[in-house]
Amino acid sequence: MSAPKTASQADSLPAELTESPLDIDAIRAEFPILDQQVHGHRLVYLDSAASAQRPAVVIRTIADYYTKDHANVHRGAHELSVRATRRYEDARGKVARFLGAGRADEVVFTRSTTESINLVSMTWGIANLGPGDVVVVSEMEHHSNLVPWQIVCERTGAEIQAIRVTDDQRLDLDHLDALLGSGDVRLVATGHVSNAIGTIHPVDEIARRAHEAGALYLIDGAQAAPQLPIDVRAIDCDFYTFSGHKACGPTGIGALWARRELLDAMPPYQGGGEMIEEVRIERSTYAAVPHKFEAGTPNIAGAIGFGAAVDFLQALDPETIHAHEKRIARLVLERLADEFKAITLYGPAPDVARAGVVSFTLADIHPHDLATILDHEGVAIRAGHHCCQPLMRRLGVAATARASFYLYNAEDDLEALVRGLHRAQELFRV
Amino acid sequence: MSAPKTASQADSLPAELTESPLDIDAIRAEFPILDQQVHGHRLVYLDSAASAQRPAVVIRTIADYYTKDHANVHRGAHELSVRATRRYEDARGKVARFLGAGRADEVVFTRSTTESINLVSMTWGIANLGPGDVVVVSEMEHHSNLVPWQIVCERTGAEIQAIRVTDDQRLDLDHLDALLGSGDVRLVATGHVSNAIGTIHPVDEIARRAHEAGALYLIDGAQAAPQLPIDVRAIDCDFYTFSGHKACGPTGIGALWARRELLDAMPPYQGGGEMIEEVRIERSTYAAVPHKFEAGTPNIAGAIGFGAAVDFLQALDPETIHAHEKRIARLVLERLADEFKAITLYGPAPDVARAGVVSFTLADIHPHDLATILDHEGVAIRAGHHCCQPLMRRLGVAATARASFYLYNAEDDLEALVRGLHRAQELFRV
Amino acid sequence: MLESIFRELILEHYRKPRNKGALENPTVTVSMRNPMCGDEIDLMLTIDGDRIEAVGFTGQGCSISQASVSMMTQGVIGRSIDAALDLEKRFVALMRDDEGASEDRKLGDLRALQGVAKLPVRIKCALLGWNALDEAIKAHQKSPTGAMGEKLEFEDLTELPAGFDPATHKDDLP
Amino acid sequence: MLESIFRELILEHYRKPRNKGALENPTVTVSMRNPMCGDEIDLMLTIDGDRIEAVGFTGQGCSISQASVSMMTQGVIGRSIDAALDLEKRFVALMRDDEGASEDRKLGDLRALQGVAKLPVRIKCALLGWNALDEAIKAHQKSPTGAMGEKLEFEDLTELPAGFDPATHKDDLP
Ligand SMILES: Cc1ncc(COP(=O)(O)O)c(C=O)c1O
Ligand SMILES: Cc1ncc(COP(=O)(O)O)c(C=O)c1O
Ligand code: FES
Ligand code: FES
Repeated sequence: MSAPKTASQADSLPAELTESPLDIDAIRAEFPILDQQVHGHRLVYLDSAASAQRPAVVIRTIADYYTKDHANVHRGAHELSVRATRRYEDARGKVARFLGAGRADEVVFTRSTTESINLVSMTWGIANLGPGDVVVVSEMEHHSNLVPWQIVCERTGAEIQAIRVTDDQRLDLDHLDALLGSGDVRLVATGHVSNAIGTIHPVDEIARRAHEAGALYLIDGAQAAPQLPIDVRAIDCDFYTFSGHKACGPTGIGALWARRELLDAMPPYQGGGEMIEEVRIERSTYAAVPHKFEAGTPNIAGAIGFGAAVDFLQALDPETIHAHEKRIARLVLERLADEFKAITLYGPAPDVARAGVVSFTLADIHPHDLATILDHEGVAIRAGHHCCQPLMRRLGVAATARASFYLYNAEDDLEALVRGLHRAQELFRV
Repeated sequence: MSAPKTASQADSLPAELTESPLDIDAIRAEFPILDQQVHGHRLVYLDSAASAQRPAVVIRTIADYYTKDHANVHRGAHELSVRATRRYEDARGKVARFLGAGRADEVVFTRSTTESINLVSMTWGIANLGPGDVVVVSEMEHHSNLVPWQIVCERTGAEIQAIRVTDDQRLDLDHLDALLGSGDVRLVATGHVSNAIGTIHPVDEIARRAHEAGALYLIDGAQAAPQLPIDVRAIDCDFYTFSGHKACGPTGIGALWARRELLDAMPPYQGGGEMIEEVRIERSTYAAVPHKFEAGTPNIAGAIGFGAAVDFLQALDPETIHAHEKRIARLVLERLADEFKAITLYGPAPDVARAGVVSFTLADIHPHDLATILDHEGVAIRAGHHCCQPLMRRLGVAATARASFYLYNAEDDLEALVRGLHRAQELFRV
Repeated sequence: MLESIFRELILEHYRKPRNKGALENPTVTVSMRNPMCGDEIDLMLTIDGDRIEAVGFTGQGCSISQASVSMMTQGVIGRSIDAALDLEKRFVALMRDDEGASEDRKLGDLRALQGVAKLPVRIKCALLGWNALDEAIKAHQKSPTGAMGEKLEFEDLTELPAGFDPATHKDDLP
Repeated sequence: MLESIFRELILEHYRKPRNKGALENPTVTVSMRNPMCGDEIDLMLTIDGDRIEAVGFTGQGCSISQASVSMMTQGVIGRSIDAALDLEKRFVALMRDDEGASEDRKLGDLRALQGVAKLPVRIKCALLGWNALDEAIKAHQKSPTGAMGEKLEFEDLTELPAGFDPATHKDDLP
């Protein structure tokens, strides 16, 4: 749809494209999993938008925690419990700082982005939505930022409306204004970066408009936090969510950030140990935030590994990671458009704000067939609807192939992709 | 309350008490964390009821997974994703087998026991409870098996009633019958082993009585699964829950087992990716169990580590672990009663079904002071209400000290505890 | 390896599927979804007594699923229900890489799909049409005329998520 | 180390706390809970103008909390509000192990608690009574008579869970 029109050769590249701002070789050396052969070829991992890989420091941190300091957190009066609690709460501080939050106790540890959004929908949503109220999402949302709102709207009688996607595959802010114009919108919930087509949304602008209309603003930052500098106070949003496993961290851990006043006013989510103050058979009173939202034994090792992951990203510098992503996205889009007549590229043009996630289809080859062929060339991509069925419908495709480039991907990975696509064309006689 | 009356010396021990059926030295060698000094003493970890430690094989399995096979599970058409999915689903099969379940798809991975119970209360509970209905718990429950039922009862108008605790600190089954007699009970929810005082409940018997009265039976197996052979089909319960971190597994992972028909009929829990079939902006249809209940990216590494942990327990043989626990519980109770005039021991007598969890108070020394003193002797115990405030009220204490003995604990640990308690008496001039 | 999967014959069926299109008055229609990818086909059959008179299908999928269903229609049209079920059994054996299955001459062109057996993650694709056929026959046997008109919807849940050794993911654990 | 915490004087206050018991007509009552352990004390004050006329407390806790509140009552009865707040500041400095705090003669017997500074997980115990005092004085200053009779309930949330370096767990992150 928005395939770049001009080809570009290495010698005609603008200065900032000639070299990545990251030292990719040094970074790759930190990711042990990348050092392997798949089907006889070097592994070329282009599926980080589904889940990134972990640097050795994260794996080591988890092992180190279990080998030296593990015990249950809070309420413990012995040394290991003190150490475990300290490491767990230190991780909270690291995540808070990573998001630009003002306070550590505004960060709730969850399993994932999905759980973070469910937590908000089932607490803030249940308490604040009712018939006549509207929750605005967008056609570009991941299912995790759609289904929780569907469920809560069904429960409360509120209505769900979706910001349209423009022909150049961005959010239609005029349509957002039209939706906000009703005066009934209580919450706007959008992604920050599309996992399907790489669009980066103008979240500052959406926050401003939502607030002007008296609505709160929740951001699904699953794809953004791993690759953009995030500052929740500068964005001026109300809720921000992301997952550890897409940000070089462990699986099973995620974060919800929300303004303290909102967290204080929200009813608890799950019930159980750690989140209570006093329990009688009939009734209980609840602990203060963030513990009110962390019932039961939390993913202690996961949180500590998450802390190590955001430290890792912080050390590389999110600005630099973003510059790398912009560069590689542009290279990929131009190279693919240049090389393959039969390719259709989705997402905004390369000169527009976008991430290193490139969705495409090639001739009449089914995306899963493409994925299988590339896999046999050592190249891991994803095929399907990318948990964005409404967007796929909007784009008029059942599925796309998606290659997502992250901080350990460089030109050689792009060339492997190109070779794999040639092989697919050859096999399919395109 | 039920302090054993007779002292027993090593030479008068019955045959089965003379030696543990486990090779404790060999087991300890597998737990790297135990090989350390705390405050200048060998670490004596007596807090496994709060969270157990992990054998090296579990730590290695997690590292191995991240180092070789990580990718997001399901829907992946590339090699790493296939491997990750296979390892994740293999772990499900292992946990199912560990519980004696008939089918792997009856096991839902959750964060913890707490989340497993919340899942049931928020899906089965919301769908099946209403005014006039009763949920029966007990006075001995952990908060995680109380608060979720309080929340769902408040939402649905159902009522919560609690099985009384007898003077010898067991569940009063006559009282259960009286409660069931109303005919209004829809669900009975009890623990399997008390985390506070070690009582093992007659779950087969409770299941029979609950079913006769037309109620379902949920078991909080957080303390039982780590140390008893479990067979959900033989018990004939309807829901069984436990946590990885108390069973030598990772934090952030737990399991819910339920009969397939129940799972099929339950509405979904959290909404998001992986748990859907088809998503439109207004409405979605849901995937089949168990995926319907696993929204978003699951704790893949946690599940795989959990699988390694149940394999570890299986290899030691749950029957043998249980025999070890029975033996050590008896030794501890008899030794403490023998040595300390001023001790009060809670929980059933040593000749009754009970686990290696020993709760006590010593003279007028506050349990937290005891814990601090023991900690400085290298002995890690827990002090407090153990998330069982109603039980504490029933026992008439604000808090107890709790020493929990697990498969790596032996007589030398007991002796360290005894020394530490002597030190406490000395400091407090008891 | 890849050459053994994306063969000339498969691509030919993928690009020119036989019997693609809706039937006028099917006696049974089954919609089957592959949860791995979300692809879905509608399979329509006209069954007269014991004989499969006509078969048609609509929907989309990858080369493997489309070729497999296309070849399947060729193999069952005009045959008896028992013959169709027998062919299904043989095809499943081929996908399970059972001994001798690749020599089974009764499979005809369908043997072109044998390479898929080496790609566990794609076996569901090859079986999509067959699972639909199986459900359709079951529905017909339950009520030879009653199913008429109404579309039956299924999701292929024969195994846990795509890509598994059926061996380690049996429903009945030891 | 342990000897420096569980000293004679501490145990003596633990076993025979001074001013334990409810006041008849306190002008302000504050209930303060230690979330680490669930222990709770009720602190009652009779304040007349600027002077703390009487102090009493009920509730339970460990030796450290009971000794600390017992000694605190001795240190503030009959003193001005400013003197009480000054003593609180000095005691907090002792718990923070600030330089010179252990030499602070104004703390009197309270210096017996200095060992607790080395046990971060128990500092909340030593501060429990003082946090109650602080809230009580705040409530009195807001409404010198209005608080009379009504009990104000607090949970000590001064830091994130017990046992932390306040330094690394400041509310305002850089
Ligand atoms: C934009 C977006 N939102 C939400 C999610 C869900 O994240 P998780 O599966 O970690 O809950 C994803 C992950 O695929 C995503 O890309
Ligand atoms: C009997 C019992 N139930 C439930 C729980 C809660 O387990 P988790 O914190 O892993 O959710 C515990 C753990 O303390 C327990 O001992
Ligand atoms: S990929 Fe969908 S049917 Fe093959
Ligand atoms: S342990 Fe509760 S106040 Fe010290």
